[in-house]
Amino acid sequence: MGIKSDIRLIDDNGLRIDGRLPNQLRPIKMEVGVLDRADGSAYIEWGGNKIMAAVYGPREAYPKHVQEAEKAIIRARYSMAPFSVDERKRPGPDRRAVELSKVISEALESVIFVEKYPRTSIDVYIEVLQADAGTRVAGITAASLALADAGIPMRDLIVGCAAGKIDGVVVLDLNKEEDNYGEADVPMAILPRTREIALLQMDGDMTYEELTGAIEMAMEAAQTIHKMQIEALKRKYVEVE
Amino acid sequence: MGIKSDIRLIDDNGLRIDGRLPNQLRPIKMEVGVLDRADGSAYIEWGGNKIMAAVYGPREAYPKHVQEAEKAIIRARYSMAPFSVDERKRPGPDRRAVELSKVISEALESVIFVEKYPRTSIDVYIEVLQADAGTRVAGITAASLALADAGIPMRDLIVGCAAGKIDGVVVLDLNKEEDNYGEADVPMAILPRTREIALLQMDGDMTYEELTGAIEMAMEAAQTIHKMQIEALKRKYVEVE
Amino acid sequence: MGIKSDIRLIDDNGLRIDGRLPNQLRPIKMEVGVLDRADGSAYIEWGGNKIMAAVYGPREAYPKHVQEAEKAIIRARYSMAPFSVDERKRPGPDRRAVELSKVISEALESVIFVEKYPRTSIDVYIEVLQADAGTRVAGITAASLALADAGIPMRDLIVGCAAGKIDGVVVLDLNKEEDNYGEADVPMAILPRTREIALLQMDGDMTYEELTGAIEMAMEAAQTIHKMQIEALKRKYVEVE
Amino acid sequence: MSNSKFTAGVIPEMKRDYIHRLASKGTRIDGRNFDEIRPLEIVKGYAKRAEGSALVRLGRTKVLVGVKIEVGTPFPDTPNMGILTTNAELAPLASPTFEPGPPGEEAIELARVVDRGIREGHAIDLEKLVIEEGEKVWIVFIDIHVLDYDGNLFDASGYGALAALTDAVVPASRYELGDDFKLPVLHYPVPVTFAKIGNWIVADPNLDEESIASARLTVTTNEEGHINAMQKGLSGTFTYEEVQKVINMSMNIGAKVREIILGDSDGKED
Amino acid sequence: MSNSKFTAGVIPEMKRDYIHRLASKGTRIDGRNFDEIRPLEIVKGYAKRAEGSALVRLGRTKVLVGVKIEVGTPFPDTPNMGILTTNAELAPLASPTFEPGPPGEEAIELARVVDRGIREGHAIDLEKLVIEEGEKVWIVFIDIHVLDYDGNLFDASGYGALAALTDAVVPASRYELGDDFKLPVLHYPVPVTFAKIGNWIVADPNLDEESIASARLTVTTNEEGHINAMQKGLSGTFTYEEVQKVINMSMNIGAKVREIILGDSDGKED
Amino acid sequence: MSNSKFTAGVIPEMKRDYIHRLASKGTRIDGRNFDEIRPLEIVKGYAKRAEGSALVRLGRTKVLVGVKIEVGTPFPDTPNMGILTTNAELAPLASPTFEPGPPGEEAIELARVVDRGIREGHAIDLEKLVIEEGEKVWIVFIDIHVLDYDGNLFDASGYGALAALTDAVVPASRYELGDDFKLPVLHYPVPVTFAKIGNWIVADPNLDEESIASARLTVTTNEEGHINAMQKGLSGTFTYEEVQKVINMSMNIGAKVREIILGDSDGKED
Repeated sequence: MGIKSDIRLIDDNGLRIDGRLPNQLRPIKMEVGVLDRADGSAYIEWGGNKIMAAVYGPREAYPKHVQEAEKAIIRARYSMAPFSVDERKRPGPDRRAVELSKVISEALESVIFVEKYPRTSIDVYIEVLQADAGTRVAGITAASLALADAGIPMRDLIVGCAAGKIDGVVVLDLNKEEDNYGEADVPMAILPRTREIALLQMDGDMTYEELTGAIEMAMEAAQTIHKMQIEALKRKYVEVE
Repeated sequence: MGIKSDIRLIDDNGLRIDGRLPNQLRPIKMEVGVLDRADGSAYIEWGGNKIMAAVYGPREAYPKHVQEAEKAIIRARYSMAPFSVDERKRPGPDRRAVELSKVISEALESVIFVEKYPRTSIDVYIEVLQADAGTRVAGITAASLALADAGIPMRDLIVGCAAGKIDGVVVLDLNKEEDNYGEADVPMAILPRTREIALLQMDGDMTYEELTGAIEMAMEAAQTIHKMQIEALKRKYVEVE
Repeated sequence: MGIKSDIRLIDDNGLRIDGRLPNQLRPIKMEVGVLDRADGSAYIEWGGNKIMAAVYGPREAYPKHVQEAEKAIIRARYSMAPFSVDERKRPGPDRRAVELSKVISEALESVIFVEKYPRTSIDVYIEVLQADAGTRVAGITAASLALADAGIPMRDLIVGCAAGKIDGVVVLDLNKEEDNYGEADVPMAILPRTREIALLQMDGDMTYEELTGAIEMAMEAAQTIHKMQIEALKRKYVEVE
Repeated sequence: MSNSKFTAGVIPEMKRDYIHRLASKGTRIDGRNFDEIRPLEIVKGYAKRAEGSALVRLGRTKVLVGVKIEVGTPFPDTPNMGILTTNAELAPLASPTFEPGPPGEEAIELARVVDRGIREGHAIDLEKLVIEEGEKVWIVFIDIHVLDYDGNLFDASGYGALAALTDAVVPASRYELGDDFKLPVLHYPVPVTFAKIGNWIVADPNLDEESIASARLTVTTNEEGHINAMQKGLSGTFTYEEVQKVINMSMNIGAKVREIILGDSDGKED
Repeated sequence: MSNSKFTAGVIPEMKRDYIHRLASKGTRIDGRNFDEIRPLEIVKGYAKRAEGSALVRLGRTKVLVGVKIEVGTPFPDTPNMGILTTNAELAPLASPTFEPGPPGEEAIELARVVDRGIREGHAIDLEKLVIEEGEKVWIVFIDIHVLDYDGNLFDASGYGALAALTDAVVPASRYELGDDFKLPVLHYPVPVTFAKIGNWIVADPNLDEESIASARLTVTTNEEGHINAMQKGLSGTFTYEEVQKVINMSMNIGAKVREIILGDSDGKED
Repeated sequence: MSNSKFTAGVIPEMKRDYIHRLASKGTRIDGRNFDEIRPLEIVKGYAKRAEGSALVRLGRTKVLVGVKIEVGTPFPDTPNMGILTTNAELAPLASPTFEPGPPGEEAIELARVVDRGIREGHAIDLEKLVIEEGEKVWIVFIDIHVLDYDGNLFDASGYGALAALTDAVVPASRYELGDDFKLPVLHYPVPVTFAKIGNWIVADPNLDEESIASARLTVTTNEEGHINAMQKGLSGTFTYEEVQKVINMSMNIGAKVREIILGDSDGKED
């Protein structure tokens, strides 16, 4: 966060540079079952993000020494295409991708009935094809749909959403400029039914009131995003069945 | 191919810069059984190329997961010594070496009775000690002898040979300058008895007539090279036995 | 060795730049059992060196293919912290560390009754936290204590010590300046009881007389260092038991 | 999704027999003629942060190719030329057999065969990509991202690479080097790949066909009917007559594909 | 040494029950209160070849953090700022479960969480670390070296990093760039980590507690009571109320820890 | 080829007994005396694209060493010296036990021991390899390529390295830096390696002897009889008297080897 600049991120009318209100999401479009080879897949467009998620498994975990006797292991892999960002990203996971893959894996595990599939892996691949800010939460939202598409039993459809602070104001769902020049970002993953928090990161500078305000804002928005997920699943399965 | 230059590669008499006719091979020298530890080995000098090939196997394939239940796997590894070229090559396989190793492995497999040795590997190591152009086809020719020396049953002695185009003329067996400044190169591997084509690559710019002319030229020359292979094997085994 | 310079390493009174006599050791401080998780551990301060050693094992050797049916394998790993030297060292073993790890492993194996623990590994980790010269011999001395602390049966407490040549004089235990600007270094590891030599390296320029003089000097000093080892073990075990 | 996948390794003997039986009747598992490629759809401009891009659907195979263009130093032996570099990632989301990690030999061969076609076919006018001779040139990165693998990655990737190049704009203004300009494209080399199945040769093999093929041959030809690159693969062999036939077919098919690549709508997504 | 180690993986069910039973009585396996951290001891200046360093003992967890400062080139997008880079090594001497080799995901997460606190909390005044704008700046390397692992590396490493920075001197004279000067430290961000065990939340979990925890939350706060970084881990979840509580506790505990870090003796070893 | 190979690992107990029995009678498995090395043959100038090279046959061990010389930047602490760098590859064609991949600890030790002899023995006059002080110097790459492994790589490689250096020409004209000139060689350090077998010590162990040796000692001496490098290996030990004896023998053998290296025909292949 926080490259210093003179850029005003909120105008005199309280609107953001892309015209949104503080608690307004960017446009989101979801589609389920977009890939043929994967056991489950989904595609999401969220603002300027274009992300594909695919699920393979449950399948025998390989190499064998990673198998767990009592449960499936969840292995999410977050990856950015080299051309998904302005400056070409070298192929292969960087340290940021390794960290995100880890926290996304842990967040997804919170909803999956892993004890049903001992010695297996459930592999979740999140490919960022075009990146705006908020790729990890958009990726989780798509991964959740891909898991459902693969028929993995889950106790809830997990939702990703971020809030943050720009020009001193708590706002929902930062875009790229807001992420670059803003003051704080709070990416979250939420179980919409129980409102449990499965992923929570934060960087920047916030008071207690700002931070809890941001968390509440993201939790509200998660309900909206959850409805879109349900709609996307219906579109797929009502058409098919 | 194709660094532009004013260099004339064919003179007024139709001769090439090393004095060869268009369909003439460079001098070739082969020797079988040059290494002590390998199960089979051969050495080839072909123009300015000096290449050693060694074969180990059939031996239990390792690691186990690469084993195939029905056949031996053929693993050729093409490698250039750091000092084999003008500008020192960093040790370890580069992308070109990985590709060449793959197509050479596939070409060699075409003649080996792999189904005789399930669960084994036959490892073929091709070490370029001094490089002129045409290392891959010289390497295949040597590898073929090393396989024979190792007693691996084969349906033919595979032969490598290249043709190409320089100064608009289809020629056999490009040397280094011709490769650098010429217009096309067509490396091939041929089964001399049946005239089957086991390896075929091409890069440059050729018409249909030029390309088929080059392929025919290389196929003819393969018969000549094959005779040298037989001679080299006789020298080894007549002397020994 | 041997950056040329005008630095005088021995003054008119025959004293070295840190005031030592030619055959005098730097101050040495040892402590046994300094880590909680390791099976055995030791800490050594030797001149400006601060080094920690830890031992894990005998434990089942992993991966399985490294196991030996008749004996334990000894795997020492010598490692320098990035901040242990003036110019930050990139994390991960460099070629020097790989070589030292190998010769230290071999030296330690000479005193361990490896045949008692087939199929196991005994892993010895030597971490240089602050480096002066002589880290490998200080590391071996600490590793030896850590092995004893772990209860590994040994036929002797191996001791590391170096000698060398500076300003034409054979001296004991070179410090950093002496190592940089001196003429030769002879790191050794010695079995104090039998005076066997388990590690011996040398680099620089020495006559036969100088070299044998240096070896003798280090062998004598090893007896002194051995006494300190015994004291350190007593401090630990007398206090505890 | 994906109920009954007829994948490689699953009852291959039965599949082989079935495909051979179809071939003996002159047809293929998906009803195509031997020299017929699968439906080809190309969406240019799909990835907006790329300087050029194309999403290719060749049957059920999906490949996204992105082109990035940056400033760099030329190679010492070609001071007056820009740089082309091609990379392929077999992303593990595209197939159960693709594994995460650095590119293996399949990905490297794929990238190099696509690169060879583009480079030897002089698709890009590299001499127009010099900013300051010997000092500063444009580097063109072609990144092939496989999304769904149902066979014949060579062609899908080759089409995507050429389409993305024709879509690409050199971002000169971002580097304060004048106005942006279309990447100068000189030629339109197009690969066509054939598989040998029994004694039959089929164009654009799908995954089922690939899994039982004995040999593979890719021929890249340009709009003048010249051949720029070839790559034979797998452990089977071709006769000389088969090679002649394949080259001829590659020119015919290549010409049709070239029209699709060049004629496709620009920057619109389906 | 180390007679009865109650390590992770050993009879975990029994351990889980035991720790839960204690928690239901309001206490912990080592007798602490839920919001009580283990004894914390910090020795600054431990590693003399480092520009700054601190040896941290948090209970039986031991971490040595060293700071090296060198001259380098700034990033193109921040020509007027020095560079901060943080690295963690889980040295295999610290635990039977740590293996030699390049940093795994645990080490990378550790380094990044510590880095995030230092960076977002503006611990270092990076703008004071410019030698020549756009050309030459100071690079600050924070290297976390774990020596003995008994749980909660985030906090031990974060405390060590902050302490080592307050200990650090920029070695300008070595580079003939004037006199050495204290590394300019602006703020004092301090992480506090909590584990969720059953329905209880405990601060500064030790290894036994970590091994049975369902979720983990680290909150980094500064001397003004602002929050600079958070990281939730493990596959369990938190309620919103739990998060609020954790943030509050992190401020209280963080304030006490900050005093220990700042008040500690300088350059003396125990 | 290679009918009955008496390789490492095959019936080692029998082999050990046999070699010990021979040693007790004062002889060795190939009939040599304890202080006798195998037939040594050196072909300089073997690899024509190298600036210098030598093919060494030491018994049935074959090593090819190539020297490449390029222009580069000196190290900051030695602005007025060229750079020497030594690398060894245990090519998998040389032995069934060598595997492809980055150099392992054996290859690294081999390269470093050869390097130490050349460097500490001042074989190359690095001060004559400066083109522009602090800016441009010659880098000498010694690449050791093992072709056939029948024991004692240290000596075969060390002889090859010294021979290749004496064969080497600095390619100044290629860089437009004046006329080519012979690489300036100052001294002739030569390693000799001994193995301890039972209580006997033998020079130049072959593979069979290596496989049952308890300890190994390499001593590099120069033409003045000075010692420049030593390396002890394996898990056995030496007494002080044994070390003295080994050093003495290494000087005698080294002197003879030096004659072979320097006297060998130049640039002609056998």
